[in-house]
Amino acid sequence: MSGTAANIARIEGAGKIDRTRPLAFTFNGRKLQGYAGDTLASALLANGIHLVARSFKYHRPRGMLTAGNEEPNALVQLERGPYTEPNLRATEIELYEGLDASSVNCFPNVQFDLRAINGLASSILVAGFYNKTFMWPKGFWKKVYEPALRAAAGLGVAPDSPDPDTYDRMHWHCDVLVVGAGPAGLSASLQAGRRGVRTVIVEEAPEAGGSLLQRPATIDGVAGTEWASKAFAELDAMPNVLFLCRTSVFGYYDHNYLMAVEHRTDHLGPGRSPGVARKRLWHFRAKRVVLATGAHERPIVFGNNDLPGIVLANAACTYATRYGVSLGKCGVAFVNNDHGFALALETQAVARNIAMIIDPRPDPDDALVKRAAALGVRVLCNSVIATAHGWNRVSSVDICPTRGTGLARLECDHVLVSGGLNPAVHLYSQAPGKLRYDANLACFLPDQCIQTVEVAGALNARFSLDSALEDGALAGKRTLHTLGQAVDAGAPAEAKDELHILPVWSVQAQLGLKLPGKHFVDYQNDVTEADILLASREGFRSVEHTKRYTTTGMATDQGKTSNVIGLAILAASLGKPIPEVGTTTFRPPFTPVTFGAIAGRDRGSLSDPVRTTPMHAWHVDNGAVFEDVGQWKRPWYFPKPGEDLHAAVARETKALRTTAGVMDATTLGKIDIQGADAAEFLNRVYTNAWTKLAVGSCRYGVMCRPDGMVMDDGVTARLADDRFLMTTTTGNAARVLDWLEEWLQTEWPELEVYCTTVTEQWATTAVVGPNARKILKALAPDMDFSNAAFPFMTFREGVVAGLAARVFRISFNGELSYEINVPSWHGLALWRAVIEAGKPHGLTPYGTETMHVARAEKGYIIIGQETDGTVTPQDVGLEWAVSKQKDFIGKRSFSRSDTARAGRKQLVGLLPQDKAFVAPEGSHLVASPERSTFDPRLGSPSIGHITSSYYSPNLESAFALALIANGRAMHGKTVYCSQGSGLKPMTVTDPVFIDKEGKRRDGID
Amino acid sequence: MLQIDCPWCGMREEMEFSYGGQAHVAYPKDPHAVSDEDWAQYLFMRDNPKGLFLERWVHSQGCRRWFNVERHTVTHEITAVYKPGEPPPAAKP
Amino acid sequence: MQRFSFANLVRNSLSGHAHWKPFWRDAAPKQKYDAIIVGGGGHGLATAYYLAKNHGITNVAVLEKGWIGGGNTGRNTTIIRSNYLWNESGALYEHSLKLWEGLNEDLNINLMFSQRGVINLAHNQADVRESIRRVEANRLNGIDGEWLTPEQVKEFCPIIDISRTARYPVLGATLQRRGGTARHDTVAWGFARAADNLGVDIIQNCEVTGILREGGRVTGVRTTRGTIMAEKIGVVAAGHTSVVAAMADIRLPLQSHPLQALVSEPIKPIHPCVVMSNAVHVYLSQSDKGELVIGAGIDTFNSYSQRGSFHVIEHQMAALIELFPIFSRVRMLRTWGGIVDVCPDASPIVSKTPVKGLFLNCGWGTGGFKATPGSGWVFAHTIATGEPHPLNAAFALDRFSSGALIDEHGAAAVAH
Amino acid sequence: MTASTDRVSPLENWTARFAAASATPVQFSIREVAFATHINLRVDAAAFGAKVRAVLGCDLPVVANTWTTGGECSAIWLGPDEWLVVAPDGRNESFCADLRTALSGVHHAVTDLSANRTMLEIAGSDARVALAKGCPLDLHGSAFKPPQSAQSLLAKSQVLLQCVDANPVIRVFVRNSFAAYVAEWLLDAAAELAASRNLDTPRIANRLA
Ligand SMILES: Cc1cc2nc3c(=O)[nH]c(=O)nc-3n(C[C@H](O)[C@H](O)[C@H](O)COP(=O)(O)OP(=O)(O)OC[C@H]3O[C@@H](n4cnc5c(N)ncnc54)[C@H](O)[C@@H]3O)c2cc1C
Ligand SMILES: NC(=O)c1ccc[n+]([C@@H]2O[C@H](COP(=O)([O-])OP(=O)(O)OC[C@H]3O[C@@H](n4cnc5c(N)ncnc54)[C@H](O)[C@@H]3O)[C@@H](O)[C@H]2O)c1
Ligand SMILES: Cc1cc2nc3c(=O)[nH]c(=O)nc-3n(C[C@H](O)[C@H](O)[C@H](O)COP(=O)(O)O)c2cc1C
Ligand SMILES: [Zn+2]
Repeated sequence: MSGTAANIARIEGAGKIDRTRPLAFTFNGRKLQGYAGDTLASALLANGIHLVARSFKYHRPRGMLTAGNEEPNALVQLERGPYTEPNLRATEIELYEGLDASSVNCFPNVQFDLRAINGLASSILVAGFYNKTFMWPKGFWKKVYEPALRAAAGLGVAPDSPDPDTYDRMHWHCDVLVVGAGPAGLSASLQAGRRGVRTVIVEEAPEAGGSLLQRPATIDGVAGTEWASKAFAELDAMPNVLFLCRTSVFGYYDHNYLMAVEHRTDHLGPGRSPGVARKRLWHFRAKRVVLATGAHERPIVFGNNDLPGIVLANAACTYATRYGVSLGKCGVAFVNNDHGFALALETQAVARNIAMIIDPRPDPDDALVKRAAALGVRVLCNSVIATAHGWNRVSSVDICPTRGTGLARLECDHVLVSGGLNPAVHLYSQAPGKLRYDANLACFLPDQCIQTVEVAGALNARFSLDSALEDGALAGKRTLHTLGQAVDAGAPAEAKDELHILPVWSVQAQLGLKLPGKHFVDYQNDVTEADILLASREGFRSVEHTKRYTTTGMATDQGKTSNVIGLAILAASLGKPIPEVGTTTFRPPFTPVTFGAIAGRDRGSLSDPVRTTPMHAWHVDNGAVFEDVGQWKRPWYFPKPGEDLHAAVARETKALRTTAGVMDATTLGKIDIQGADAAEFLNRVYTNAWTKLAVGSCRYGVMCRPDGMVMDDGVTARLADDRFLMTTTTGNAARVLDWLEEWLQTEWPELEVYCTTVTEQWATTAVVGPNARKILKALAPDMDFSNAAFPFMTFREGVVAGLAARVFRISFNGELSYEINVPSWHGLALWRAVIEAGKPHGLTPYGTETMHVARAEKGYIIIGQETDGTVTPQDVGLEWAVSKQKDFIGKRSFSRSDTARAGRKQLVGLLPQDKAFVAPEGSHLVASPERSTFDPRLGSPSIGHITSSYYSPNLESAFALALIANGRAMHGKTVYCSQGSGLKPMTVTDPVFIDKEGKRRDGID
Repeated sequence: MLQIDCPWCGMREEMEFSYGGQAHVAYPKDPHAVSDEDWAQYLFMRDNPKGLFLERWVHSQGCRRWFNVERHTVTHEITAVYKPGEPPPAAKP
Repeated sequence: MQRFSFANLVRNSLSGHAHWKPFWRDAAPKQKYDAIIVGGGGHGLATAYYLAKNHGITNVAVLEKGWIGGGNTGRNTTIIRSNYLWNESGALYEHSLKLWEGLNEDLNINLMFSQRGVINLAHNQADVRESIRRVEANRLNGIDGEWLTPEQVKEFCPIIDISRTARYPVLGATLQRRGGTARHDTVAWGFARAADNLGVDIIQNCEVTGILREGGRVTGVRTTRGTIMAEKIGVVAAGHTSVVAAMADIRLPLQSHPLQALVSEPIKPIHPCVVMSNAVHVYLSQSDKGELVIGAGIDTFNSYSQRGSFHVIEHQMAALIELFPIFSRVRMLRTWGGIVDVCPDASPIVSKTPVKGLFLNCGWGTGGFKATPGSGWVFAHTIATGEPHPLNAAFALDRFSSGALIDEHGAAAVAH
Repeated sequence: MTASTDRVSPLENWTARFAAASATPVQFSIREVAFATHINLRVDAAAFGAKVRAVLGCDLPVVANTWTTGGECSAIWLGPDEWLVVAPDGRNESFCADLRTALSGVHHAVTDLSANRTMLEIAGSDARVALAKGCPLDLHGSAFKPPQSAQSLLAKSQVLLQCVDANPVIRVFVRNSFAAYVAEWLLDAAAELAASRNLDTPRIANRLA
């Protein structure tokens, strides 16, 4: 296939495409060709393809309406397999070699779509129809109606495999951020750039120029495009300027924080830039912002205004001047303003295919009319297009005078429409800035904003090139001025450009006639003028209600071409002025943003830090199975070949009570508390008293929230008179430190206390069990481990395995137990030495599961397992640790009526009558088999739940801890675990199962 | 996405801070002397104005200092930043 | 009331739908009502409906400062379930779920209530424990609930990544099959239509600016549309409750925060149920129209602006893509925020107040859409009789003094 | 029974990957600087800075987010009454003891954190860009230069950054358990910059210089 033959609609010599670089691509399976510089849309049009999509509801044939990001119709599925991407706009896709796209939401194909049958039922499928039906028979909704509705919905398809691409993120600070590199944005940027301030210019298009790329212009004696490339070159060469093209600012957040997404490799085709992140999410923090985002042209509503071949005037001009594409042989333009009029003429100048301009105004600008004559274009004033006709493409239009009747049919193969301009106020409005309606220009304009932002160019209703340039420069100067630069900001120019617009929102309404065909407002969601009028009739009179009832503006284009028309039609139906109806809310993103780009580099192993201890490598080498505790990976158990969790834990637990076990306890939080008031501070945060704790000794402490509920616990050692080392639970380490700081800094600044986290300074190895002392002796021959010299709840400093260490004699399992702390860089070496030294003594490494079993055998609680934020120290049997004398955080709450109530849930032990029955943790308990199910009159039969449950090889029985109502009074009673298959009787016991007298912790000297 | 002027570190991004709720909620002098209702006032009841609000922040990823902020809860504009112990802006002469 | 049915729809299509009546009358305020409801969200409208329907009190006005349903009712991710932990919550939410199951017929409107099943994922041992605790509590409260193994999760929702090496491995999930979603806006409109039909005045663009009191009881409200008298006033203003309560000098344990949500562009059906993960903050369903509806996190600071910070959404997306890698190339279409009124125990307040005749229904925070009918039901009872319904007795204001909080952080989290 | 007294740093096994990532032609280098003396010091510097100086030979910087150097030490500002003193390996015990003695009777806290963190040193013109991918600070050469330091976030880890040379050489202090994450993250960032060398990396790096 030869390039020229295929590109039947190319205009010889026109456009900025590179005709030396033909590109092959595929659309709906057809092999086609375009050129470098084309978009998919322009290449399709060059190949004479107008019908590219089907609409959402009625599956009507659709073609390109626009040439930019506001496109409602031309959605395609780009590429296949893992690279496939749904719902992309053909008007935004830069063509590359091998591109493969297809139409979305049509079956079997876009030419002939069976679902177009919906169009026949369109008189029923009006706005909100589904609210009124599908209710009968009742069961049908779930089984029949809903699945059918859902199957019909949706546009493109999501990939079915993970994304092969990567994404990136960047934080950037600047003095001035300019959004939009059209004439206004460029001239603002030149001001800022030349002054040397840190400037960023962000432009969505592949190159600078904005509207200069879309229509012929001359600036300073050179072509507009040349001026733009020069401006770009100058700015891009400045070290203080970052110029980003292919980057769309999509959100304007607080304090001048703007988000943008840069499309870095899409234009190269998938998989062609290995290692390069496909998109980059930019986080901008700008001192000042200049918005120069231009304006979107909007259509006019007339009959069948959605037929392929009917395009915006700006789009037609762009296709002709930028891409050298003619939209047909015989076009007519329907414009109601000078701007659109001019665009039609500019199109004619290049494409030579515009036969007539139809204008409802009596008096279009004289100069324009003369130019039309010179270009051979007929001008028909006081007229409108009433209805378009055609099958898959417009073939004729009915023309009607604005006053009087009588339709004249005019053959044509495309139609240019311009119903006025909508300044692109999206970002401004997000800022949030207030808008104001300008009746002369028939558009909403930026008015006031709480952030420091300037607007310029078409966004600021400077619609002509000269005034856009001037306005941009002024905005630049004003910005510099507010940054403290010695720049004369000048007075803001008063005069706005005239558009000479005669607002025609809907031809039907204008003429006061009912016209044939469908009159579309929102193309993608198939919302017609009739739908809006229906909504208004049914009471949906707030613009927000109308939006939601009809779905106007809720499609993937977010109503860039439709919203203002919709609200104007609503206003007319209510007899209200447009500003009284107002706009709906503009929300981020300005254009859709890929989820992957937002997730950025937070994927896989980088999605969340995995924290490990210095001994981690040993655990991995020795087959540990890990458990996630917050971000930490902790060994859960160490299975031997063939062992499952239960077998391994049974072995580990047994070892710990009969020989010895070793555990990595590094993850426990450690806080070094220093200062003259350290003891007083602990008195206030812990429920028990600290003043009398001797140096060298340790004590268990519980801390509560002010509401009296247990927050954390741990053992704290007194290192010196004015120095304590507090330990916290692994999961709460950071929270407790923050908590301490909060009280110190905000409530008790008078206390002389400093807290420093030392969690990671120390690696902690716990050696536990009857043989622990022997192992320690072997490791630290110079230390005295006798009970007398080194009693329970004390610590000693010494040399262990040749390393300086702190050894704590504390126990979370009732056994003789030593926790050896060494600087973390020695952690692995110490661990290895302990393992070596333990070999003759049956030392067995164990994980968190065994730790849990062993502590539960002793009735020790775990924060977050026995407690859940609703449990007081008294509830879990810790009243012995609650001081009656002093005050502490939370104490006051204990006397509240519910907190002081008898019969609260209390911690108990449970022994199943079937010793093999390990109740699932979380199971509930009932008091009797008679009342074990839900009774609507009495409610739930639950008296509490099981917090911990294990099999204990030491007890040779399963056992559990539970919180049950009035539990302490129930020792000896039978309760029933209500679980899955039935009720299992369990005996309520004291929560301490092993060694109630506490003899084991001293071991044998 | 707020930008907060830490009284020590200067302008930093919201991500570096943690929020601490209403400022100047005084801990009762003698908690045991107040009624359950008044204790509930201290524990749970908070001002929640639509407009200027005195609130606490901590520069948790930075200097770890707590401080107070006056911020508008609709516009999010920050109108004052001051250290603990300093009087709120309205109270300043 | 003009009945909604297929036959009626077809009949109206013949006349070009020219004869449909408004869903509700655009009422102008009268001088006096028997009861005033402040706030035209789902809860307020449901309250008015049940006041009229269950208690025969029809001289009622719903005062809405903007447009009805424009608050959180119109901006939530529409997840409906009743599998809360504590008995009090279970009973209240389950009552609501039962009402949902007959609401289309009751209101004669299709609320698109879709019982597609809600799963809550467990990612670590602690989650597993808490999940089982909740499922079992639900079962004993007569609420359906199941525990799913990872393989069963995969079967129920095939697109989820359950590999054990995932950063957030799926160790199982709870499933409530009767849970699902509904069309949020239609809920407000449906209640409005039904309440209006029973005589309730729905008054929009009417902001309450003051609460009139005499001798410790309410006598009426000042509004932007004049003073309106009533001896019973129910405040159902969600995020704005503190502001309204302050008009009667009441301080509440509420903080208002922005909660964000977002939708993707519509895609063909791919996601069969509702998936929630408290641990990684993912809440995801696919709407009838094809968008993925995703709840993001709550902004930590107090705010009355219906927008939040973007880093909340970034965090959200990262978690989502870890669980659902195939969504990486789907695109975010729109984000928005609502103002949620968060209570310290993540449970609502439906209560009398120290001011006679003034009642509060608030604190639903991030999860009250599901409760809309149930909340209206019990609040109507409370207003009509002056005493709480048994289902909301525990949700009174005095629990903050007594300490009898109903801590649903586990089951609610940033929940929906 | 004695253990090896060789110390293990959190990133001990990363040397080869660091070297590979630092090989030309990239404008980025990374290495771990393990085993130094790190002391967290809290005291009122205005009143007692001289006592500290007498021990360390170094002034405590009073300007927020800066560092000073003197004698064998450098002192990095962490908070209005908090510093990280960095000194050659092995000086931890003596400095801690001497500081305690010098400050006895004065409200202070001296905490040896030498094994608490490790330090990554990154350099080269891409270093700022690599950090900017995950750090919300203004890292522009005019805004972050010696003697500046800052505590902030790098992706999801808390870090302390110290700019030791404008060229730049930047030290990233990170807690042990986050070190692997931060290292992986930095290598990933650098690899992306290297892969994008022909696209935009130099342009962006220039704009941050
Ligand atoms: C993003 C998001 C996601 C959520 N997801 C879920 C979910 O998945 N499932 C779930 O169950 N819940 C969810 N929720 C919570 C749920 O939306 C709310 O709990 C529920 O909708 C509250 O209903 P309401 O009627 O009380 O409040 P609203 O709908 O907010 O109604 C309150 C009304 O009071 C009006 N008002 C306020 N002040 C005044 C005044 N002075 N005068 C007159 N009128 C006034 C407001 O304008 C508003 O219309 C979510 C919330 C948000 C924001
Ligand atoms: N729709 C039209 O074609 C139209 C309408 C009025 C005026 N004009 C012409 O436009 C000129 C006015 O210049 P101008 O500079 O104000 O507008 P412009 O349209 O020339 O430039 C705006 C630029 O901003 C970019 N942009 C918009 N939103 C963006 C975002 N969110 N992120 C990144 N980039 C974004 C666009 O891609 C475009 O390049 C005049 O010459 C006038 O003749 C054109
Ligand atoms: C469940 C649900 C689905 C939504 N789907 C869409 C949608 O498909 N398209 C859209 O533009 N907005 C959608 N929205 C968002 C609304 O447009 C709107 O943003 C939201 O109701 C908040 O209102 P506001 O943005 O006007 O403040 C949806 C909202 C909800 C709650
Ligand atoms: Zn700070």
